[in-house]
Amino acid sequence: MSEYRDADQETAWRSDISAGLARRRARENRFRLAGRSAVVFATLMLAALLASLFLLASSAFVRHELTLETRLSALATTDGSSPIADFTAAVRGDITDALPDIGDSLDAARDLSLMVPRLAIVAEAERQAAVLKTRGRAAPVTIPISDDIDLYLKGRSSAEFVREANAFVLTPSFAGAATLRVPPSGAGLLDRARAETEDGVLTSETPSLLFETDQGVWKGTAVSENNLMIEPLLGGLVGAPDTLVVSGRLRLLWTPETERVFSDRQAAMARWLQEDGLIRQGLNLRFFTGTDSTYPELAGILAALVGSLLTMVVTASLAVPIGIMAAVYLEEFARDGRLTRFIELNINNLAAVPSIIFGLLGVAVLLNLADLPRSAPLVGGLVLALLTLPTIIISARAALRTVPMDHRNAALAIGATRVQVVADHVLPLAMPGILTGSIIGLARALGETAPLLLIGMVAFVVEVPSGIRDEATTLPVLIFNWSKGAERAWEPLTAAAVVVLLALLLAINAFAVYLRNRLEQR
Amino acid sequence: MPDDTSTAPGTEPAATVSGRSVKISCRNVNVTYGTKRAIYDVSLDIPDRSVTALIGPSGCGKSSFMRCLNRMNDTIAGARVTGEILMNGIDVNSTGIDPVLLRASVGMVFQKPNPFAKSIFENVAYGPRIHALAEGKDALEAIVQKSLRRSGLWDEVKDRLEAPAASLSGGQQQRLCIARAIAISPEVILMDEPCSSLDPIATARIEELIDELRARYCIVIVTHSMQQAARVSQQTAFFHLGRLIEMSDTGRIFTNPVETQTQDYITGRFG
Amino acid sequence: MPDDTSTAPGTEPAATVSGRSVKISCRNVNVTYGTKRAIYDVSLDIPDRSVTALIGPSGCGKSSFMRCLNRMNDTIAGARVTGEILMNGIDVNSTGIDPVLLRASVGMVFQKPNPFAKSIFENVAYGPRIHALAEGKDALEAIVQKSLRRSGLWDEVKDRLEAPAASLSGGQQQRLCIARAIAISPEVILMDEPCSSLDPIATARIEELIDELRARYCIVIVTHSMQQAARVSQQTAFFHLGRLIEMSDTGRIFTNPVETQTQDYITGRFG
Amino acid sequence: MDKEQTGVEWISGVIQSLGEMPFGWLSFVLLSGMGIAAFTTARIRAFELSAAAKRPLRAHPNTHAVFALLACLLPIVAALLVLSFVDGPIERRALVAELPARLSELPMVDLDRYLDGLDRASVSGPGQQVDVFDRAATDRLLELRGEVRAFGYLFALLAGAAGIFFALRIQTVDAPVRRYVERGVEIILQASAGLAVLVTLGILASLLVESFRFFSTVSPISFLFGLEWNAQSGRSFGAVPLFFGTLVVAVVAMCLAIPVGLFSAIYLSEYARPSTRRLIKPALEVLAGIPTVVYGFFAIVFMAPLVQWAATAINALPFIPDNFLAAQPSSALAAGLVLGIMTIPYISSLVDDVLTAVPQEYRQAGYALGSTQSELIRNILFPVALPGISAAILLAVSRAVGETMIVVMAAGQRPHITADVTSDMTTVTAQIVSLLTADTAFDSATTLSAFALGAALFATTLFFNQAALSVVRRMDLRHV
Amino acid sequence: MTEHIVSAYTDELEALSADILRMGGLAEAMTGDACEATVKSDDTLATMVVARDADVDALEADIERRIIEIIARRQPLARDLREVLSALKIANELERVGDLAKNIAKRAGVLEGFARRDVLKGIDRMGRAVTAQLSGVLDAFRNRDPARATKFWISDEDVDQLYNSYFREVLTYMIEDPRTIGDCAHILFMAKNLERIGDHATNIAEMIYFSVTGDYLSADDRPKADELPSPMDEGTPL
Amino acid sequence: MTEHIVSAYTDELEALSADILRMGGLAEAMTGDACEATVKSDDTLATMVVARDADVDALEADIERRIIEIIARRQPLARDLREVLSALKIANELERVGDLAKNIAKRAGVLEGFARRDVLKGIDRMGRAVTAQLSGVLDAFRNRDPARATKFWISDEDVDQLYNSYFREVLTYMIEDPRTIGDCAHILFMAKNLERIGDHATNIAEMIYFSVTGDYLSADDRPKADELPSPMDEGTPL
Repeated sequence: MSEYRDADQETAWRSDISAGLARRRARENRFRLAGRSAVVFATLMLAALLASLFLLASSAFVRHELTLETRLSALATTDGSSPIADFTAAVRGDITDALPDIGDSLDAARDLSLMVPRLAIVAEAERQAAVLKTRGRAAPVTIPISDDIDLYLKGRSSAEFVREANAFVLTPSFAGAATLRVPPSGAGLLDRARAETEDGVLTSETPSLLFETDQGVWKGTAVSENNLMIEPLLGGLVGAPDTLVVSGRLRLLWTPETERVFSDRQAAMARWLQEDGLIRQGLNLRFFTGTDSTYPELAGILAALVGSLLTMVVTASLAVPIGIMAAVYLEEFARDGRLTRFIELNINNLAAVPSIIFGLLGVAVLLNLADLPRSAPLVGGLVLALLTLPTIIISARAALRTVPMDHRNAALAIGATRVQVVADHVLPLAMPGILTGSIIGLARALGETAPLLLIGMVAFVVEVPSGIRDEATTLPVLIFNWSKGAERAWEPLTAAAVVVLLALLLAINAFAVYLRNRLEQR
Repeated sequence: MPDDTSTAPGTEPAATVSGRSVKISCRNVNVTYGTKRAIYDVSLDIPDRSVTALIGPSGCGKSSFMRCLNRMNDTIAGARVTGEILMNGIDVNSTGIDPVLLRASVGMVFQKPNPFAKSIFENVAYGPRIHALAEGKDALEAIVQKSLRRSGLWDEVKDRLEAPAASLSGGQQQRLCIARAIAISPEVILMDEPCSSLDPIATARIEELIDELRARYCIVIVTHSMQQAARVSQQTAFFHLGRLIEMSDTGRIFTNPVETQTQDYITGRFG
Repeated sequence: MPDDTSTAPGTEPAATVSGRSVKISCRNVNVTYGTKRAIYDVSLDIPDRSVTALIGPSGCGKSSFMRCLNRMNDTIAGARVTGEILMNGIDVNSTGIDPVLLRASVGMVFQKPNPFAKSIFENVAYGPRIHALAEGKDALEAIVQKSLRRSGLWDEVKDRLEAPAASLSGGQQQRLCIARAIAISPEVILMDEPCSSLDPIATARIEELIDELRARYCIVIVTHSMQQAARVSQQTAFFHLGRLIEMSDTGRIFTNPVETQTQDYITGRFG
Repeated sequence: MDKEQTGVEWISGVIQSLGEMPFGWLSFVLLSGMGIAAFTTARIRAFELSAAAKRPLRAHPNTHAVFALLACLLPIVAALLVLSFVDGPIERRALVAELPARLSELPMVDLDRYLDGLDRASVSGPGQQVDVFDRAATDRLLELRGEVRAFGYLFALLAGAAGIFFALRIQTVDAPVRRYVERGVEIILQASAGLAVLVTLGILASLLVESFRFFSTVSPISFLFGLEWNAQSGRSFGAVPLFFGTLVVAVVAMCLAIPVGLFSAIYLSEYARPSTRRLIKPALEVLAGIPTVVYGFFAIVFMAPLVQWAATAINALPFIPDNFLAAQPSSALAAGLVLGIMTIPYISSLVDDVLTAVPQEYRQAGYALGSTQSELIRNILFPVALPGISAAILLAVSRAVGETMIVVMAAGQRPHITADVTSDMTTVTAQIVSLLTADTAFDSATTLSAFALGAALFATTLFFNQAALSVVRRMDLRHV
Repeated sequence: MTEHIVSAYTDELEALSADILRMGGLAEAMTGDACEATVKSDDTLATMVVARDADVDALEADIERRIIEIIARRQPLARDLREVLSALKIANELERVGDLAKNIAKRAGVLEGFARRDVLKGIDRMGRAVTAQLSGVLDAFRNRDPARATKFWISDEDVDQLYNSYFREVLTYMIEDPRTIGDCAHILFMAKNLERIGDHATNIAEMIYFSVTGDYLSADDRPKADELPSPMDEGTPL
Repeated sequence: MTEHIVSAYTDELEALSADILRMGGLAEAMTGDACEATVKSDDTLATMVVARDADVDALEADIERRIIEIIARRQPLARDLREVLSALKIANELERVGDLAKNIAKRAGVLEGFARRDVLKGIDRMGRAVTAQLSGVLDAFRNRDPARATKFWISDEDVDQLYNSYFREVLTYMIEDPRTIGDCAHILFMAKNLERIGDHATNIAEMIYFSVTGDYLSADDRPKADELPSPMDEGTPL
């Protein structure tokens, strides 16, 4: 040391340190880089999660609806017996009328009826009846179309390529079939389709080519370099003997018919109706006002939302006061004894017990022992209350602990009782923290799923629950259920439900932050 | 060669100390925390209307002893106090004494200024309010004003009584704490190193205030600054390792103490 | 009537101060934290191998100023330092100076003893180790022993070098921190109120140590105890509201200061 | 006579409507009404006493009021609690006694189901019932409920009144009312804290009792060491494949979460500028606040296809056998990765807390000695924070092991042991869910096995939690 | 000078200063009275002067005790410290002045039977000069006026000159009338005492100067020392 | 007495004490030498004594400056404080002793032509007594010995007695031979100076006693004051 203090040694000492400095700086940079990459990765994952969910969900908030001027008479005249059947028939009739001749094949009828599910018409009929009853006149009829068609129209089912031209040369052959000479502008589409076929034969295993004119829709059966063999799908030419030049639209549906859930005819019908303005895109209000359904196009989240709300009311009204009181006891009153330590141990353990264990507790104690109703918000709320209780206690204790001892001492020294100390000084100061902790704990409970599955809240609930003993489900459970749905339309719907859930949580958390800032300002 | 102004441990209670009547009389006080003994057989008399300083090195038990006087040791788990502490002739540790009432007549000021997170007014008004000392708003305001005046803070805060106490400077906060303590008109004020977190100017202000207050109250101050004890007190008690080594008039303690230990401590010769 | 021993702000660098060569020469140093200005145009010369005390009321900027000397202000967000701080004639704020290297030659001791949560040995060995000052275990042990000896701690801890540093008393911890600082053989040691959390005995020990160390190092100490500055330093600089009011020999400052502000502060007449 | 009749009708009408009213609202009205009465009378009385004695009371008038409040409300709450527990059985017993034999002699299970139906109808309104008899029975149930409640509430009211009376008797100038209040409040708070113990006991009891019943049919050895799990069929209950699946998922998750979580915490707490920190930290908190079911969905729609695609791509590589990886649509890897992503913010926020809790003095000391930042972190902060970091990791492991929704949704359902993480696997938690959501009789071994799995899970997580708590406690000790 | 934050400290310093002035007044009066008693052969006055010395002594002891306590309790610094230490020394000087005055008074009693009263005029003259000096110095102390203090510090030369001439005068008397040798010896000592009281006043002036300015008055500051020829060479009366 | 934790403080106090002793030694030597120069009519020695007074003065100024700094910087308390303040006063006393010795030495030069050398024996006797007293007191200071200090405090009575008898003796000479009146006046003053040196030694002893014990020596502590009849009544030489 003192040797370093000598003048010449001092330079040696400095150079010692300087020599190592480059190496140390390099290590420093590597370390910092690792940290930065970790943060970037975590943020990327968050972005991926949110992006995939929002992309998926974006299509679920709008949907295609059929708007009809269906005869009011169908409803007005029938009263009592079976108005719905009549209404259904009337609706179907209106649709058929709007389309070119669909023929009378069974396939066509089935395609048509599947496009507008009966249940949707029933629901609309009920609505119409209700409107009629209250307002005395009917509202315009809007019926959601089948989820598969909806997805198709949203362009989510199949890649689709469209060429419009006015120089198609149509040469009728036998039985309504014809040969279509495609102008050069559409040749690319033909080539693309031809590449997917063997010998240019279009089957249900290959992409489909549809040709649309204002007369009807044809379906391609075989394709050559710039000719397309077509046969009528909807309507067609009535007794046109000669070659004629028509304007029309060539549509290439990339996904083969067998690999999609809607037929070429349905596609043609949907496009026709869309062209006519009967199928329009509208806001998917039913998603918010409807209850669960086996049909994605009819399914809504209202019942689950209300279920979540009721469950939360039960949870909050139990967990928050009890949690705060327990925290106050442990922080402010309990002497450091064996009992206190035991209670603390219990709470700390409970906080980390997997939520599903609480589900088991619910099953064994609340359902089987206490004989409470299955699937009810009461039980769900109770289970979630037990689940959040330790979290709330711990966060409340943390908040209480941030109140400096000084404040307690000051109040005690002035002759305040313990209750006064807590009520007048500690709680007011800790309240922002306690409330924030409680709200965040409740938000977590709101997103909780597993224990609710076990106590039967997974049930299929169509009725909006009206009390805490009614059958109900919650939003997360609904998401879980929907995520298992086989039909593709569930996916965006599930994503939309997730978005709603996240928005709800975000709102709650934002409220918590706002509350804390508000209270802390005071 | 102890003379009449110094109290040897274990003597009988005196009626006066240095010509002032005795406010608090302690006999054979022992304090243990769990298994650790903090105070051994301390007997001393604290006179009224004067400042008594308790000094000694860290861990000598001066704070522990002071906390006996308003039973703040009750709030510490495992603390046990034995011996007799007579205030106005009544043992503060007897079962009939409610510590809450005791603390209402023994104010305390702490090391770090610890005003409540309320307005200046509410800080001072809190004590009178919980003890129902004032009937009506006017009476309360009168008490607050008087306390703030006595603590020398009135002129500085009279225009912003509703401002939060935290907006005051450290020294002002400490004077607010003193105002808060005197608002419940205590007989005794305990101060636990009241200036240790303050700079010399704020310290001087507090010392000036203490000097003014001693006309009305019996003040006990714990300080680890000997200089402060010398400046502010009339009696000084020197503690070491949990025992009372010497108690005497401050002038005497700092110019001519009886015990070698005291002398060594005061002149910086310890250990 | 400033004489040759007192430095008026803004004068030219002097080669010596009170007969000692100048170690650190500051000219027009300004510090701002965010929008708050903490130091205004401070110029002073700090001599080698002596203790220079910086005193002044809370918030006068003495600590802020000291933190410029080893660029600890760099670690505070929003801090900006301008002006010239020459150590051995080189500006410490110039871009070529790596703060790591600077801090290796400017030790620092903090207000609260802050030994690492390691053993006593490891605490002292840490600095030499990261700077690769010792080759081999023996050399390291030699450095540790020498540092502990210099800090007067060796005899107290030599039998328990592996004990955690936290097992030491507050005063010992602070001396350990000093040992840790001198283990990397700094030229300057900065001390930021090193005794404010210690009792008078521990304080006296640290002061004794500082007095011994000044034979080898240039020591700068910030203290809000004027008495401590008087006891321990050879030069004293008085700061007020971010400005250097007066710097002079300690004896002169405390018996016959030039500036009225200094006199008022020292005699307890401020404000 | 007529008048009497109408009187009786009126009363029975009141009683009936009493039965229809929600329990909670009635209780609330009762409690608040009595509470206000107690509080105000006691307070007025206190002022009177003080005026009469011409000196202040020993306790504050408000304290007297609170004392009366407690004295009044506690008996009412107790009475209402008792009522809420006994009213159901009493009503039912009374109703069953009046039911015709075809119903009252039904087997217990069916009778209960029938009564449940009536119960539900009675709450939601009897109008919707089709069966006229049922409608009548529901009405009768409501009537009975009204009677029971009438008695119950009367009793509660009297109890409350007695409480007020008692409180007013106690009230004197020198009564140590404050001490009573303090004690009362403390007892209430203590009871709240005690609830946590009850919950633990409940968990332990339910798990142990049901597991015991399970182990009376299946030997614990074959459960713990059996290699085949086929609970749905009720044949084989070897849980090792489930344990294995759980382990694989947890390991995958931790491999991702520990380094990323740790380093992002270090970066955020030590390196990031305050502005960056203000941006990133809430983002991570968002990640932590997302419900697990959302992660599960994310695993289904994003991670599982990604893993499958990647596995297929690897399989397609030359010199790798075509079926080298299972490339299942749901896989342990996908579940594990998503679980890992979920755990990142958990670890990083815990570690961030621990690092921020390291006193600033260490940093100052480190810098003052000329450490670079990474030296400071690795040599000084890290050793101090190590117990906290270990605890964070242990808690994260415990969390990964106990996580349910992600694995239920994304890991698959096949209990098997394989080293191929791209194949589907099932875990303990996933099995519990699938066992208890299937429609099987509750007493079957299939259902009970869920509790045995639950017990195993509980024991595992308990172990990790205890380990975490003990390291944290060691850290506390070292710092003090 | 502004007040201390701790007003009790200011009070203590002011009380100290007041007591110094009181003591100074006493000493000054004693000096004057002693000379008067000598000149007028007033035995009663002389006895009173002797008695008053006890007061001065008590005052000095009290001041000294209080100064020690102030230093111990207030840790005075800078100007306060100089003031307190100066007070300590001034009190000491004044005590000696008191002693000397007492001595003069005692000798006044011895001289009662001395016939050549005209010889005593010198005592009167010196006494006036010395009390004037003393009173001026105390005035300087009261006003903390270093200039005034310097003035009276310089004027000590005059007293010395008075003393020297008076010494020679008395010697002449003695030689003229050896019977008066005993009494004249006393007169010599009285004159010497007065001269020493003047010296003490000078010392007090030095203290005042130091207390206020922090600097010492040195011989160079006494201009007359150079201007006037030394009033006596080696061997002249001292 | 154990050492201070801050060793520099102990060092400062010890250095102070050493310088007091050095000063004391100087003053004592000056006293002795002045008497010797008188008795032996040694002009050179007398000049040397006069010259050495400047050293004593310088030493006193230095000690005083250091004491102020010690009080300002170390805030001495209890025994340290008493010691420092005593040192201040002792230095002051010693400076006066030096002055008196210088005065004697100066007068020694005047007496060179004085014929009756036997008259000077008294000076020799008194000088021995006074230097013994001074040296004893300094010894007590060195050993912080209050008992020894008390002893030499009491022995001042002897010096006073010596002075009283010598005073009468010299008066007798003067009356016998009026030509010697001038010289004898000087001798009287010399004796008086020696007596005052004794007084200063007494004061130093008081300081030592106070510094060590914290108490003051009071007249009651001087046993002889009661045992012996007062050596002179009112009217005898003072």
